[in-house]
Amino acid sequence: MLGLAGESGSGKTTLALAAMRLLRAPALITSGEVLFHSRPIGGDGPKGTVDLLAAGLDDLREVRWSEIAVVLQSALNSLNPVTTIGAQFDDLLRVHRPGMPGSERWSRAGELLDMVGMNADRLRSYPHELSGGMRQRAMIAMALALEPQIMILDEPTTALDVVTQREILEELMGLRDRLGFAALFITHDLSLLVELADEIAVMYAGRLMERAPAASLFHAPRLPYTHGLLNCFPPMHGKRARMEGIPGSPPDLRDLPSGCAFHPRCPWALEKCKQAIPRLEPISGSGREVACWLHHDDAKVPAELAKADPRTEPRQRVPTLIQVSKK
Amino acid sequence: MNVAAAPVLEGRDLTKYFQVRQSRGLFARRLSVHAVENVSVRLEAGKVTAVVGESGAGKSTVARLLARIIRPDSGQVLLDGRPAPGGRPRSYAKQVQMVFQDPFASLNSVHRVRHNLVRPLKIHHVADDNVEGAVADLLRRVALKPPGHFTEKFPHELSGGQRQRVAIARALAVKPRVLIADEPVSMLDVSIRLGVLNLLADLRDKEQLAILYVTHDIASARYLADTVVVMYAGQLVESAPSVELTDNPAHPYTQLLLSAAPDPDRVEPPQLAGRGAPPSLITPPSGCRFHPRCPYAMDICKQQVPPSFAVSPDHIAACWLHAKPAERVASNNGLSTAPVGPLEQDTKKR
Amino acid sequence: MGALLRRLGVYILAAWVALTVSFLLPRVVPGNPVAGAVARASQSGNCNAGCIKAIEEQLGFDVHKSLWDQYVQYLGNLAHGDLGHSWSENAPVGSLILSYLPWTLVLLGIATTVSFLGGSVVGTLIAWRRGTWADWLIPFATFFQALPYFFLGIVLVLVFGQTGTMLKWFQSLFGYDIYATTPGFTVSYVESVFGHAILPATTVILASMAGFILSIRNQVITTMDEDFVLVAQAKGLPTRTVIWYAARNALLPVVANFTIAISLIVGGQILVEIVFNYPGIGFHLYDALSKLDYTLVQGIFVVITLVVLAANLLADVVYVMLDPRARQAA
Amino acid sequence: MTIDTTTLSQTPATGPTPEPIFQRTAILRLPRSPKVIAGLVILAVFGVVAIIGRWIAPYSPNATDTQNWVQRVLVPGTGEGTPFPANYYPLPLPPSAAHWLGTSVFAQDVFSQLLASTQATLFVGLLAASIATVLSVVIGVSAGYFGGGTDEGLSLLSNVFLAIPALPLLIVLADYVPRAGSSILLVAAIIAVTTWAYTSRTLRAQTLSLRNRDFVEAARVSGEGRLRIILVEVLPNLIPIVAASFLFTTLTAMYAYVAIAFLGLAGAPTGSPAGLWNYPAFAWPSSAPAWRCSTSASTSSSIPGFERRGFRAVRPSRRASRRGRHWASRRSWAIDQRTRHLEWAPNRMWCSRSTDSASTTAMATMRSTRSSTVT
Repeated sequence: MLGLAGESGSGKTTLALAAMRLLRAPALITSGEVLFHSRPIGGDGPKGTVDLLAAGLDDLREVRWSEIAVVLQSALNSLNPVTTIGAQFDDLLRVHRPGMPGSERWSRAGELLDMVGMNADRLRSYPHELSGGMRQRAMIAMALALEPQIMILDEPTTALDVVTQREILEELMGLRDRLGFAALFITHDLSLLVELADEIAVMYAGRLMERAPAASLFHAPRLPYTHGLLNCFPPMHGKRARMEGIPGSPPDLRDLPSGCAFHPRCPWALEKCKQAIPRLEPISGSGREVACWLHHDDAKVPAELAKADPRTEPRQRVPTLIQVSKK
Repeated sequence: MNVAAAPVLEGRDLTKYFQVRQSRGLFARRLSVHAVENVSVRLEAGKVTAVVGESGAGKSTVARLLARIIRPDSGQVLLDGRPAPGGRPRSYAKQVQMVFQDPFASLNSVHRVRHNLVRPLKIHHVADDNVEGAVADLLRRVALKPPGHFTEKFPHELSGGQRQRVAIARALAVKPRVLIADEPVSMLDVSIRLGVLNLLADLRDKEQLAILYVTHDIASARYLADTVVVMYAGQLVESAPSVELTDNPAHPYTQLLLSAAPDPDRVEPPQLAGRGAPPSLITPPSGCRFHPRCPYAMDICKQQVPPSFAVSPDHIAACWLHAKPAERVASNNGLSTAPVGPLEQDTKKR
Repeated sequence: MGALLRRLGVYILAAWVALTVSFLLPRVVPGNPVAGAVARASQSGNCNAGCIKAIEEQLGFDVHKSLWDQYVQYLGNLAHGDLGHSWSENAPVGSLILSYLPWTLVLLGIATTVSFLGGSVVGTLIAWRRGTWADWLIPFATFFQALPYFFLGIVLVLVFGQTGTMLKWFQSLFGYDIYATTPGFTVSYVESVFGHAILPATTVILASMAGFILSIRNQVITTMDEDFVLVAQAKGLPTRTVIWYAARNALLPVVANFTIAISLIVGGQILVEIVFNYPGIGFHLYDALSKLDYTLVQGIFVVITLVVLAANLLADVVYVMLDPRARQAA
Repeated sequence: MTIDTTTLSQTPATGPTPEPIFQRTAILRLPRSPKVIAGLVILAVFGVVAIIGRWIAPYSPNATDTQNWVQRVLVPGTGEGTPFPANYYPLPLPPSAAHWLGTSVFAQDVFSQLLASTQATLFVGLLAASIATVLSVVIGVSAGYFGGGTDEGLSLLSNVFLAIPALPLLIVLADYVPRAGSSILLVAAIIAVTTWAYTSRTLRAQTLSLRNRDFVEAARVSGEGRLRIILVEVLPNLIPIVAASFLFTTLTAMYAYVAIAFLGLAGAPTGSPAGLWNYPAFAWPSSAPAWRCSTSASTSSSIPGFERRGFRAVRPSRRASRRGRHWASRRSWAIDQRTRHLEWAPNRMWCSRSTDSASTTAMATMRSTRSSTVT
């Protein structure tokens, strides 16, 4: 599971929607490609790589949902308010599983609801008759309907209460272990992400700034912004101490600062940071990437950003399924 | 510190039912939502009291009751030990001020920052001789510097954090002694939340304000508050000094909340201490409202509302598990074998 | 049922207000219709006390009764379907209106249905194909929307009507050919009725459809920004399913605001009927006005109001059927 | 699963600051789209015409050109070979250098009538809109702000007025109220009574949402008085809606005025006897259809354009654009003046409200035929 963290307006959702080519006018994807590396199906070897941005509409429609499904923040808005949950499952299955008879579609939908801990009777419910948690479960069940390889979870639990959030996350983790899909989990809550994700990518002002295994990122952030962001979540244990967060406020995206967008809020900003945009580059030998001039060339890295990586078992690398890159 | 300080503002046994109509029309049934029942809160000068709970727990209703935006159905609001006057006279407004959740909604977008700050000054005749100076001073106090840069701005020209600071400045304008902050940071970006929380902490320390901090985020309550009060389904379930509460939660609901909260330091995956959703407030469960979700529920929990038991000095929990066996026997015909064990074990594990 | 009952209550109250207004107006304003009728009667000879009394009775004005008694009698008569007597047609207003009503209802029903359905389809398509050639339809829709019904009617008569001066394609006078056919279930009569309805119906459809097109287009565009449409696309559903998702939700507010639309269409149709001398209720309202036949005017006003209220109620029922949320509340 | 360097060249629309409800600058700084400019220019032209029209008119609007008055045309269906005595109507003149838009059947100069009547139409529209706006603000804001029983009562009132079809009510009111034909104030008041309800409902909904906004509560917490909250905190937020509604009510009112004038119930805008302008204006079928279409098109497209852009911050109701149509209508009566002759006799036979015997006869024909067949 890859976590994508960042504040509101940092481009997390835009990136996810862009990856599925769902952005609305006037948004425009000006460059780049989204490479979808399909997993071999039935052991027939790789199915090949599709550039979703270049793919035709029919190809795209085929990939959508059957391979990549999304769960958005507000399930109430994601579900069609005027039809039942069951009918929405039905629409989905009818399109992607043309051979499936109606009764089977219905029982499959019931199965899916069961999988997320909901009663199959709920198929007859309208979205407004369900609680927030239930709707989100239904949405997750719908996302699983075609056994996609990738699930994009865009703040799926932000609107819910902590307990419901935790229940749904547990459910999701269990399903991921059972079904083996890859997940992109988007949230502003870095503290939650550290718990959940294998790997975390941090975005700021529309750019990817740091990418590292979750534990490394949490215990030894390399990026000043990540360091500051971690400092924004008061701990649940230990002595209370004053924390400072990050000074200033997120930049206006219509008027980004020159150079590194974070430099006005960065305590360690160099002269260079004001002029040039740092590229996301690997830090030698650590398997992580960071876009910060402090880690380039011979700049002196502040002690806070140079903590040793925690010793963890090297996690098994998940095969790359989707790759977003700039051309 | 004066340990037994008299509270500046106190809510005693506050109860509020909201009447809702099930549907519109001739035959609409009027139902009452048991929003808040028998909640007592004490706000002391120089202290932050946090109210924590899920949505619908009645946190905001308590805040509004204390701000006297709404009237309690029963119970009293005491200001300096005296019952607050009826209505909402200006004398009360001068003592108790409120900061709202959404800084985008709490500042009138047609008025400049100056108007928002000048109005309370004028209404309460604070600094009649030097209004401009007072406005600048307020902005400085909430760290909006230089003040001249902000007075002529419209709210939409400010960032979320700046707006919330203006809202706090407006509340401070009348030099109140009590500040009621209803989820003041939940709408703000993560990176600026701490700044606003630190501002509240400074106000508490430097100006000896009594602050009520309403939040759903137990971590921030632990960070900011001196005392934390946990609410569930309209009732107060636990109250303790903040560190004590998070380190040794006594009520199963508090434990559930803590087990669900994000915690990056956690080594093992969390075990949720209970499941399910909060009950309907129109037909709340009998006895302890948490009993349908409680892993330790006993028979008595279904029958009787638990009173508050002292777990330790300053730490109370409304849970039968903390009743001394005698009390439980007395009140429940000998059902005395309830397990106290799991709770204690659980508490020690942390 | 609550919501529907509530709406029904509003409509009953509205009907009562309309009845009362039409009762009170001729009685409280000076220069009442009796005086006018007496004056008319005097032209053809002396109108003595008996004659005045007869006129008063005929018009339902009894100056010797209290206003309240008259009101009770008026409501009582209405309850029996007695709308009074029309002096100009020398017939009961009720039966007169019954003979006018089919013309109006059929024209109105067809025009409203066609313009609503057509407007929905076209509006949705324009919204969906935003940024393409379909945008060129918008100025046309705005243009037709900006035309008052009667003016559009006049232009259509001028260009296409047989009483016009240019193409002379369609009948543009009366509801059927009053010289050549007699009403009855004959082919020629039905043909004639159909032919005569083309231009008036086109007028009402064109003028009202533009409004539907624009409002539905705006709604669909708003709805398309909703998450569930985005998710429908993400689901890889075929485009027409996605459009249907958006359109069905977009229709809801339009149906909810049908009250205003229907009021505009009915108002417009009255004028259109006048332009075409179409023998519906609108034309006769004008006719009665010009002949100072107040009883008939009152009766027609009451009936039009009831028709509109019934249409509103129908729209409410449709709304409740379309929106499960309203169904629950209803 | 990796994510490489990614550039989002297009900034997402959701910035940290959401759209404000009301930007003061939005009203001062008018958008500069060609549509808006065209709309404003047309508006200005009408404004000027309304003010000075009466004085720049080449003729008195009621003066008849006696030279043409004598020309007569036989009314079809009368005279020899018919059961009716011959009837004639005067021949209107086509546009000429002397009469730019031709003459009416009474040989009156249509252009002068147009110039003179613009003022009355615009005045009635503005007056009716002012009355309706005051009504709707008082009723809508009170209903929304006070809630409870006040709201129930006032909402019911506006819902009732909304449900009663406006035009028939207007017709009945205009018909019964004496002197409605001659008193502009009365006409305006009657129109206002039938048009206030929609705005009132919009304002109520908006006030209701404003009342529950935190800033109103914050004002209450600071000890602000109720009247001051309504006037200083709530009302300024409603100004865009009130302004937009005022514009649209003006349009509706002019449409209504034109409609009842068309029916001969409101008197001629020129102040000439009631029903006069029901008469066919001039007979010249091919007259300037191009001009007609171009002006109608420009008006109808530019005014809604103005409304859409100028009041974007208000998020005009869906009905707003629908209401935009009525703007063109005030013009259209002038067009109507010029075209009504074209279907004059048979379709407009009822212009017999005054003494024209030709139409009376024709109507008698019609009625006799109809009464035997329909009733």
